[in-house]
Amino acid sequence: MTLDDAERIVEALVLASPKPLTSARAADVLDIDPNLVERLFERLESRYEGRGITLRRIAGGVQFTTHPDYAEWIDRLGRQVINTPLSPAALETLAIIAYEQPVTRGDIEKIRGVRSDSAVNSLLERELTAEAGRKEGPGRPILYRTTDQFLVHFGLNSLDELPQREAEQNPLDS
Amino acid sequence: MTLDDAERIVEALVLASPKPLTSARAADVLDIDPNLVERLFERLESRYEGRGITLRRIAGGVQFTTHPDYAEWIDRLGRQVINTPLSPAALETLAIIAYEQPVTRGDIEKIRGVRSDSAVNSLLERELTAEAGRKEGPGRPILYRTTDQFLVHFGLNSLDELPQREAEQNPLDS
Amino acid sequence: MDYQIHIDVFDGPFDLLLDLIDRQEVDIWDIPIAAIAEQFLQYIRSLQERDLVVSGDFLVMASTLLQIKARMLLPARASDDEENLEEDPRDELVERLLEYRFFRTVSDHLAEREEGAARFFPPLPAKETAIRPPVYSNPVGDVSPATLRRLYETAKAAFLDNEQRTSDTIQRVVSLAECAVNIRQVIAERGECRFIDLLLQRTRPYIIASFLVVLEMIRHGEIIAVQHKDFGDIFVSSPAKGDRDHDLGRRRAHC
Repeated sequence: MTLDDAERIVEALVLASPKPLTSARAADVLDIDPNLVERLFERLESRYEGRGITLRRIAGGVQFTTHPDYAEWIDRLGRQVINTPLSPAALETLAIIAYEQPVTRGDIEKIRGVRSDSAVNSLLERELTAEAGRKEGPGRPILYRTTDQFLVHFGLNSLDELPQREAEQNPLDS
Repeated sequence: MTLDDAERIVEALVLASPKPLTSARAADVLDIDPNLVERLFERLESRYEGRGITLRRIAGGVQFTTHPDYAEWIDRLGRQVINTPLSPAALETLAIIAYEQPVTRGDIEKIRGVRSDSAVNSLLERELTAEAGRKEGPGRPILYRTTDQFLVHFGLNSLDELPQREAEQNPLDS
Repeated sequence: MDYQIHIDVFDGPFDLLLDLIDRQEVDIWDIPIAAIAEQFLQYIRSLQERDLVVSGDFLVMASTLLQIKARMLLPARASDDEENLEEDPRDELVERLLEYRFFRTVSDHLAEREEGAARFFPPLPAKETAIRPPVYSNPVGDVSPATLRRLYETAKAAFLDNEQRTSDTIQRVVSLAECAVNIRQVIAERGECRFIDLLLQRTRPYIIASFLVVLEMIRHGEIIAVQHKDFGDIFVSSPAKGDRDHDLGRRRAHC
């Protein structure tokens, strides 16, 4: 592997990393010396000098961000209003969170019988749902709750105003 | 604003856009001709040639992604796999929706010869399919179509890139 | 010809049918329908012998094949009108098969594309770049809190149902004799009740078993069953009680 190869791999890793990429992490993936990774970071930094994208040092690692000079252009893009209504899957997920909160992704998936990652994500994105700490126990999974935004959209003053759920009946009791 | 300036702004916009950036959208933000944006896309494309990052044409727009040559390295990064492959049943159902859209569940089942509820549900869940209104007629069944996420998931720029459908003739008829 | 079928898992009847045709290496426009129908039935039988569930779709296809076979045995009707050519009874099936085969080709193509596309990694949207999150205009549209409740109740009910169904797989086979004992006891105690109330467990095997027992008991005149409207509840009672309580003219369950 040449230095150029390594630089390109690091470039790809930075873009794909879910968190700012530390030199330790990159060194681990590439199985090279962390100091060498630092040198590669520097090379990338100068490569992106004067571009619309910049390599930013943050939280002990690096990530690509847009150059601050172009912030106002990004603002214009950011004002994009998205009109797509929630998918039926997301709406069902929201209903479950509303009545079962605080609730974990696993619990939601158990009730719905399907993976609910994208449904939960789209609720988080639209700020109808937020994290509410972690559940004690194995894996300490994240708990979810509804937000103030949720109340606003449904015209509710508080969660108490949600329609009462039917008393759960044991079908064998009837 | 020079062409170089415009290129850098577009570069920043592509990175910042939550969805693939179309030339129409970029032209709107920059208040320039969409054809000029196309030229800027091409300039960026060649600028990133041979790098770890690539400008990918997808779903009628462009986005930055890692170069496919480095996929194995990204895998090592342990990024959460979001795109688990679809089941054969889901793929078959999706193929039918792609060509017959807008199409009802009943039509899909007629072609496949089997119940397709769970296949359709998993496609809705992953936002590869969305509802597209209701069909006039008895029961007013829900119609389904493919989404932009469908194009992204399969690396398609548009539906035209799918294989052509040829009518097969009965040789005994001629 | 003796034909050995492997117990492959087929996605549906068309899947199986195409496989049989491919193995025979015959022209899709000239399917030897008698042979194919026989192999199709053999496959279903082999499933049944292994106590595997045969979905209704396969049974429908089997009957279609037999129907076509029967129609092909009939002598072609002499037509007065020369232009009115007798249609080949296989045509409709072949057209559906070809359509299905096309989509199967496409789904193979999609699977390949999926694999290729999975090698491109876009940055994750959650990452803290200069990205401004988009504004969503009223994401809930005209959905009311009441709708929300309905969605929740439906999901929850399906879940409870499902949970019981999953536990079936590890339970033993339901005994018809036990069902009969239970049903006689409930009828004796209560005189009349809904079919659904006869169920000790709301699991699919138990429901089917109870239904079979009810049919058998009706045949023997032990009980009668009445359904007042389509898809409505089925009321089961002892004959004496039933005659008193139900007007004549109400729909009787036929069996």
